[in-house]
Amino acid sequence: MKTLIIIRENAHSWLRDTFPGQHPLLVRICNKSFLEFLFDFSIIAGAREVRIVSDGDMAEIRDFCHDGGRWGLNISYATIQKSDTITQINNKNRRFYAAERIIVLDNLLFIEFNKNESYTEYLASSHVGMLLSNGQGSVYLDGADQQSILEQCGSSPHISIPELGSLPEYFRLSAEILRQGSRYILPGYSNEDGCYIGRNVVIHKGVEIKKPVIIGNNVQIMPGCVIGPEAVIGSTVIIDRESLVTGSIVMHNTFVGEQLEVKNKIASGNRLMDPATGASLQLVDAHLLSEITSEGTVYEGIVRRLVHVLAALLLFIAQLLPYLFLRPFVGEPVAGGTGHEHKTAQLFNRLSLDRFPQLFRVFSGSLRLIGSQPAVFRYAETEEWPENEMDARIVEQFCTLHSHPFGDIPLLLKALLNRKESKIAAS
Amino acid sequence: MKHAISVTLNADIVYTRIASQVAGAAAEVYANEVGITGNIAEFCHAFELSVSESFTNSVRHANHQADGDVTINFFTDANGLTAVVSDTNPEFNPVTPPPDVTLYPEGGYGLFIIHKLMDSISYSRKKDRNILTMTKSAHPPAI
Amino acid sequence: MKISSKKLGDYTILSLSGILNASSAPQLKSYLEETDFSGSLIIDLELVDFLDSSGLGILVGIARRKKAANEILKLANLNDRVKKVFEITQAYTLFDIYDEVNAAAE
Amino acid sequence: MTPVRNYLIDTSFSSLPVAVLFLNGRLDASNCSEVHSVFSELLRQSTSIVLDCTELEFLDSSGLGAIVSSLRKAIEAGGDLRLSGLSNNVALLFELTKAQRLFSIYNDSTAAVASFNPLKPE
Repeated sequence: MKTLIIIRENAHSWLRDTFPGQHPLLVRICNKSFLEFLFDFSIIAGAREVRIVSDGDMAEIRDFCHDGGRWGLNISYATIQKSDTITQINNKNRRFYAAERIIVLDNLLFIEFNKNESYTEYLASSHVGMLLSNGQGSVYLDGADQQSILEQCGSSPHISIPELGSLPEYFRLSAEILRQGSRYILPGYSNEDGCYIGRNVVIHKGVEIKKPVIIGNNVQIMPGCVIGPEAVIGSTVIIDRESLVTGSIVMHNTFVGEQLEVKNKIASGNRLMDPATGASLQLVDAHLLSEITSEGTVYEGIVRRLVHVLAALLLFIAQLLPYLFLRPFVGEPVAGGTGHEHKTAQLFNRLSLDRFPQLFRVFSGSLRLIGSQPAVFRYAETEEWPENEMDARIVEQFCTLHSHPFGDIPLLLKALLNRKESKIAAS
Repeated sequence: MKHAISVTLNADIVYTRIASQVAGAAAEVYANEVGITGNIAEFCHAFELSVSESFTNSVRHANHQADGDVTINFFTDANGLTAVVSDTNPEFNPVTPPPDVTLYPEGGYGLFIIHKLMDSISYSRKKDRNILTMTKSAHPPAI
Repeated sequence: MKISSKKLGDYTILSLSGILNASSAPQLKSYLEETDFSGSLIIDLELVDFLDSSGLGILVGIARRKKAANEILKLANLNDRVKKVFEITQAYTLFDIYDEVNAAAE
Repeated sequence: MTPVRNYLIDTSFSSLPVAVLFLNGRLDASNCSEVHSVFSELLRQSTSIVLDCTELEFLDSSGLGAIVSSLRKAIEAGGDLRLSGLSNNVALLFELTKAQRLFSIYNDSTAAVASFNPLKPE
């Protein structure tokens, strides 16, 4: 038994519009790409050999699947023409067919199946020809018509093609897959029914998780949040404090702000979509909803160091004289000095001269000028509102994930400004 | 592969095979030594084909130069394996528009193939030599 | 590079083997000009283990002539390395590519 | 392009004057201060105000802040600020920030104005 997956390039345009920049079959539903669900079905049907044919560019698919080793499959690829009929596709892939029974998944995004049922006999003994179709995608059997020794087996296992041609249908199917989680192989560790948690997931205290819920990898759920029921949280996601995500999908690389309510919505990067009304909003307010850009590359590390050394140099020159002038008047930086020195010490700190000695460590490369702890200036100091260490860590988490080398300069100026207005206790 | 490898060939189309074989071998040694992610055969093929295209490109533009030569240097660094192809031809523009296959073009694929197979390409001109630097990283960023 | 051709039903099978690159491309080009390849043609690339842009250019030239003459052209037996060149240049859209020669000749 | 087009005092529906303020185009950080000034001046003439948002195409959190602070001013003045004609996109922001709980929202301005009429049963 083998599986042939036919990808038609111009199909599923609604998916390309909703999630631009991604091949439709690599879009995730319930944190798993459509293609991987098709692989699961193939494995359950006993077909380890898979060939993917397309009339379009498959570079993205090839980079994602390689030879299929990751799923214990043997994947090969071939190209077809837009006008090819099933027989032509059969002819073009004759070596792959090689007198085997072939399950052909033509222009399909998803098959509803149940991993606890057995499909091998059913598919092996059914006759060649159309098995299922919903007008857009279809499942049919091809290749050798096995004069099976098995008679037509008893009851046929559950298998169907859901309607999937719009965002509301995607949204409904996602909720359904999550509800029937036990039928599928959902990613993540599942110690109890209806709850699937990925790797490196931090769920802070006071968070309420209401099943069914699926959470991806590298996720932070801040204190006081309520997640679920029926919440799909993608990978590399931060849900900030006291926010509610219910009946919704938060796609990967998304930051959801504080005290917000994501109800029956899809949040993807800085876009919020309402499947019911089709409304879609591109949020400009990063503190509400924004995209988490991936970790900087080696290149960024080098540039960041360069930017920091240069900024430290400028700061060094600017602070040298005031530091030399004021330093003698300021005793050991003891908090709560009295009278005259107090005023000088306060001025000393407000000009951030207390940080002056640390500039040398920036030059030596052992300390960043600005960044999350440890650094001469902490990202947390660029905001006025953090009262405690937890708040500070959230700001730093947000800044680290969103920072790029040149972004550090405005942040540095903000930190200096905040300290000048001494909005922050001279810590 | 600790040291750089350097090959100098006459700008003669017959040597295209040598250029590509050396590149393929260098890639194979590097791939096995460093343990790249992804398929080694694909990595070597990418290198073999890219260097071959670059060499052919240099020979084609050498046209009437009697003693034209093409030098290929290989070295490795944090970014991966790099091939530097240099020749004595006049300046050329390494950025070519992608071939429009609907017109059934018979040429214009060479540099485009290099852009597709290599992770980074840069062109420079030094002491009236064209320098084309191509790098393929050992661990391309996963999707 | 070795080139040979034979008839299979109403198809001509052109078999290539060895390296099809800038160096060997002219040899194939002149062979094609000297021989009459009208009618349905299948090019068997099973034994071609290296194809570069020049080789591809010649095959695309054949495809253009076949399309102009409204004749059938099919390619068969492409290994992964040869397939890769067709894919990254999108040239696959110009060809009917088959796993095997006899399936192409059906 | 000022976000506030014009406003009119509509007294036909009820004994006390209801002001209808039209928002149009974009209301964001760059022009939300205009809403503050227009609104406080309007408040002197009527404390029952309807904000007609049918022409409002884009709203960001500063714009939303301006609307919420206008509500606070209206309530402090013993009146109310009601919204009408929110597009689906703009409604998304209200739902996300739970701001929709602060306002009574009507489909069109006539319904919103009518809602101020004490004679009409709620």
